[in-house]
Amino acid sequence: MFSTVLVANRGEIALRVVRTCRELGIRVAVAYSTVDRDSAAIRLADQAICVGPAPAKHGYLSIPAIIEAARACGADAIHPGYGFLSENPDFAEVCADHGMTFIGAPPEVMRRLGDKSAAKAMMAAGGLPLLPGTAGPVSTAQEAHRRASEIGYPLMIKATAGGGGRGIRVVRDATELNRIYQQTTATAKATFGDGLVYLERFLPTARHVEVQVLCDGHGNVVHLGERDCSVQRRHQKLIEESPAPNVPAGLAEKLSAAAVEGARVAGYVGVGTFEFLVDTAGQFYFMEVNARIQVEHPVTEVVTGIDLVREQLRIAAGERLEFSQNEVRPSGTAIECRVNLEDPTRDFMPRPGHVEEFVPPGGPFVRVDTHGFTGYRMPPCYDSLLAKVIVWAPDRAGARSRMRRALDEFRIAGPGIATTIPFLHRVLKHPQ
Amino acid sequence: MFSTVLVANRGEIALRVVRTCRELGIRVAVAYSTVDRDSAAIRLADQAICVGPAPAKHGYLSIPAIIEAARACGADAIHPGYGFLSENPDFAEVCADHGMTFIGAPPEVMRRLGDKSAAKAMMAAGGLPLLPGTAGPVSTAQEAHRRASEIGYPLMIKATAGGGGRGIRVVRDATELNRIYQQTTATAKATFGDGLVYLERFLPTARHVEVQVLCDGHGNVVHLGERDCSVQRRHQKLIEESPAPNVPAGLAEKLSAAAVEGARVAGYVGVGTFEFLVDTAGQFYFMEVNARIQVEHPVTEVVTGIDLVREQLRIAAGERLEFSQNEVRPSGTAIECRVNLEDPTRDFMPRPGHVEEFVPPGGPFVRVDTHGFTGYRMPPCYDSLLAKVIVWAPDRAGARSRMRRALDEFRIAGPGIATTIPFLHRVLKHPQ
Amino acid sequence: MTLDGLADELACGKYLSQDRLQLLCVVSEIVSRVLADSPAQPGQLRVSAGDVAVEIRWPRHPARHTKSIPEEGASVAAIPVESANCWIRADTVGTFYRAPEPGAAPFVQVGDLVSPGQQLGIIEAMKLMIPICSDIDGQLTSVLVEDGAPVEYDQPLFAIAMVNTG
Amino acid sequence: MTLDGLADELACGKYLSQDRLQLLCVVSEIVSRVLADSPAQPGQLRVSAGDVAVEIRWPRHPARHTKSIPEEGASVAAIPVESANCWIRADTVGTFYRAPEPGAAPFVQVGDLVSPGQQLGIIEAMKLMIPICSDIDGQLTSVLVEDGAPVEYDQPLFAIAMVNTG
Repeated sequence: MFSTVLVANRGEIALRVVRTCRELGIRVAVAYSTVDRDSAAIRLADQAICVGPAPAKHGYLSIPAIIEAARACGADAIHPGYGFLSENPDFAEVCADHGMTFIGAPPEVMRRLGDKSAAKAMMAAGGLPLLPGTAGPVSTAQEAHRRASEIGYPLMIKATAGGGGRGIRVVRDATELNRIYQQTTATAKATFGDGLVYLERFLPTARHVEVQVLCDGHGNVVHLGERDCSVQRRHQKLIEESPAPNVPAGLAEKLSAAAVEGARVAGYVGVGTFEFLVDTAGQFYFMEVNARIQVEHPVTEVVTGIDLVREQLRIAAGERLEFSQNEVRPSGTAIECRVNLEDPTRDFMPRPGHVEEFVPPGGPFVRVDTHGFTGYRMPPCYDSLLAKVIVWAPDRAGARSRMRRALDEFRIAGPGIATTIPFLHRVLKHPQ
Repeated sequence: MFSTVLVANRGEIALRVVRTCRELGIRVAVAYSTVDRDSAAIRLADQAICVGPAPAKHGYLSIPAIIEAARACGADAIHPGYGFLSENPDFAEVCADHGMTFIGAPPEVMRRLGDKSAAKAMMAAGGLPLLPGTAGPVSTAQEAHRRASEIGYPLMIKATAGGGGRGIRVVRDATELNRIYQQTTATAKATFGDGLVYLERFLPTARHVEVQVLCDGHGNVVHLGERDCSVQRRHQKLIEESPAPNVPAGLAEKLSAAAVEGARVAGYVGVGTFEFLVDTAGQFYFMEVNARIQVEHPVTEVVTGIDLVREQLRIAAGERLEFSQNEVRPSGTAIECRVNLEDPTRDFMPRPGHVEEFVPPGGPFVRVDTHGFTGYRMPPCYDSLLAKVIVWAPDRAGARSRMRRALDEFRIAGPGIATTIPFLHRVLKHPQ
Repeated sequence: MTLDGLADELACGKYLSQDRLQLLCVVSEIVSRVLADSPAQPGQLRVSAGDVAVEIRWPRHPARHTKSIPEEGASVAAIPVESANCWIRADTVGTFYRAPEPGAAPFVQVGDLVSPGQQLGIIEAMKLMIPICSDIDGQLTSVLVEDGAPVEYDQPLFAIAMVNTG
Repeated sequence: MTLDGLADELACGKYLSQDRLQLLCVVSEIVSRVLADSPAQPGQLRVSAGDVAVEIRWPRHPARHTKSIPEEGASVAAIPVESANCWIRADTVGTFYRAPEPGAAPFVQVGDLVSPGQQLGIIEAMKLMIPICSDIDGQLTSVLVEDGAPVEYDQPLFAIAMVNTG
């Protein structure tokens, strides 16, 4: 196992990694920017090293700054968290060049999975179903029309260089196609410097379901069940749960089997997530692989009892999985709600600020992952996630009641502070 | 199920009961004394009603005050928590007389189990092993000598009217007996108004292991495994865990079977705990029954996934247990540490005060039950428990590491504030 | 009192740091100004800053149930006033009655002069009838709870305007 | 400036409540008094109350790395001083070197006069050599980091006593 791990991230995920390092007896250092000087992760870490000013590109996203920080604190491994450098294959290679372990997927695997067209082609070859669409870019409006009639409407025109919900337009029927095709290519060229687009069937009522996989470097692959992440705002997840509710019997098994097969095909190593769309008929389609620990990983931890960050560290250190697939026995239902400092009544506009009162929920079967505390000042330059509330219950109805109780308990106040809690309450009131 | 439950308690257990009531959709009111006006339980409750001043005998212990409070808020059931009126059969009878359900064991069962000699005799008749000793009181020094030579040394002389560690003296050999017998009877007479004493074998290295039972009013009895509560200070538990570590194979099953048998013999209804002493040879002896929800109940909740307060409410409402013994499947190890405001370097002297900084631990597999918050002012008139930290892990070593991490994270500060955390850390460092 | 003067005067508590002391001082200063500028003499004042709270009322004769809770060293001088309302509060949880029995005349009416020891009402708790008596001289200005209503401990039942007997 | 005056002047932010404004005002007042009474002119001052922090230094010419971060309306006027120490800080994480290459003489020695643009050292980050230059006129009073030691971002490297060029 590693002697010192540098955490190259901030917020709740930095604290999450520090916690597991401490539990494993691994020395842990935290890289921080000047505005994160008083962070909860730093308080719990063995060492902290300032890597730059608030803007991420000079700090958390700066490969030289992170590498030099790792060297300065004698780290033999770097945990990138999520976001920032976590899915950057160049960074992973630089780590290797400097004799440090990047705690994540191998760079060549990340590179292949990061190219979405190539990833889809690879998974299709491995037998995973894809959403009907063009495998590659569409060059002309004529070609778009021809392919669109094969795919069927409604469909999406997506910029190849887009991501995170940007560069996507929906086409309801053939009469709209020409106009939207021209608009999307023009916007893509202006925004991403690359006008290439592709077409994909649009499923307005589909659910977003993802499967967690764990792969060691010795060819062992297990899945830890699925998570439903259908409750989103502005293409960002807000509520996740496991197991996925309201899906046809047997579907979860099919999704898991597809994810395990996909992980084998990709030569995946580490913790990773296979994202699928599931339509109302129970058909499912591979979307992409997230080659990182995800924000919603606690949902899986709670139903399986497996510490995913611990497994991530063990796999990165070359160890073997300690359990086989049939020793993974998920039980009950877990739900996670993301409490962000943003205003749901104003299109989820981020609302950084000073948290004068902060009382997280507690008690039976409630877990809170948060870097917040009374007096915490959320800087405006990063994402607005303040806390994740995760609950467990034997069944879904119990978990939903418990989540409502937990959110009722959560007290966050300060001048101008607004959170996603009222929105989460509204969603949880619906039977869904 | 009940329409309104009155919680006749304070601190973390009041909050604990309020939480489950909210999750079950039961209206919940909290009885409070003037110094508990700003409590966390009140914030989460539907109603709060002041029952008296700080001294417990005029508030939390006053049967008229609690009954009138229940009437004022339209409660059809009263949850007594632990301590205060929780094991008072007279109070349970008054509740029944006023048409309210006392959420606890039936009064006649509490009365029988509250008389320790009678309880032991009943359990012995049911086949439970007792510590060698006199079944009833010893009237003279001569009789004490005769019985002591049958029991063997070391032994304890205990005041019949004592409890909670008071009125107990250890006798190492026969030469000490006469002197200590005279002293104990004199002290008991002065302290409790009753000079009766009995003799019991003393096991200096015995472990305190207890079994949680759940009994509905329809004759169904299940046990939820055992808890080890051997780490104590001044006869108060500080660390509890489940399953019990370092006990001979098969012992846990024998203890559980004995507890189930004992519950049947007693006609027990509700949640209850059978306490045993276990000696180094693996012999076990019945000690007493705690006819209430206990401080350490979360340890059992975490390993079984069963909400004990929910079961308590359901049983009190006359419902049947929803699961049978073989559906109870404890997994992993849970440990609870009690964080009290008291000074371990000064014989655990209570240290009430103003908590200026309060950041409880969180993250994977950590549960905190606390009524504390930043700005909380602990009144000096009640017990010093501020928070319970409960962790889970697949195995005991993992749970101990996790607990150390969690305690490291816990920040409690204020003028003159001292906690049990340093003591807990020291205990957790020992391999034990 | 100047800020520095007050800070020096209070700099004796080993637990209170200099900056907190100064916070108390400025709060005290603000209170003094507010009091000086107040158009009418207040009957009650509550100031809190962080963990420090000061609560004051101004009856001429403090009554049994009238509380003044200055905390942690900060203090503001009480200012005498000619008359103020004072509350008689419930000694126990129970049901409040204004009259000795159903249909009878109430013990007191608004406007009545009352004196210490005079019975004003009853609280019934588990069939026990507990008399509520005045502990001050004054005039009953209002009855705050309906006859037959449940009351909680410490709940204000009667408001009495104190008469200056000084 | 009076407390009320400052509060009125600043009462424009819709998120800032009146009581927080007043807190800022009293902090400002305290700072003014402390400054007035200070026996020697301070080189650096930091005041915080709740979530508000003010940090000030007094070089005659503000240098690149010299920060003045007044937050949320509270402000205190900078007071000119004859001389003060100023820090040159690390622009990046890396390894600090005092000399252009191993064995060579250091760029500067303690006691040297330095001027803006003059190179004082090097930070190496992933084989990139980043020069560290002075941005003020002054005299080097100390070198705060060993040659070849790792430094973090914003870490003070050199202390320079500024010379009054006004």
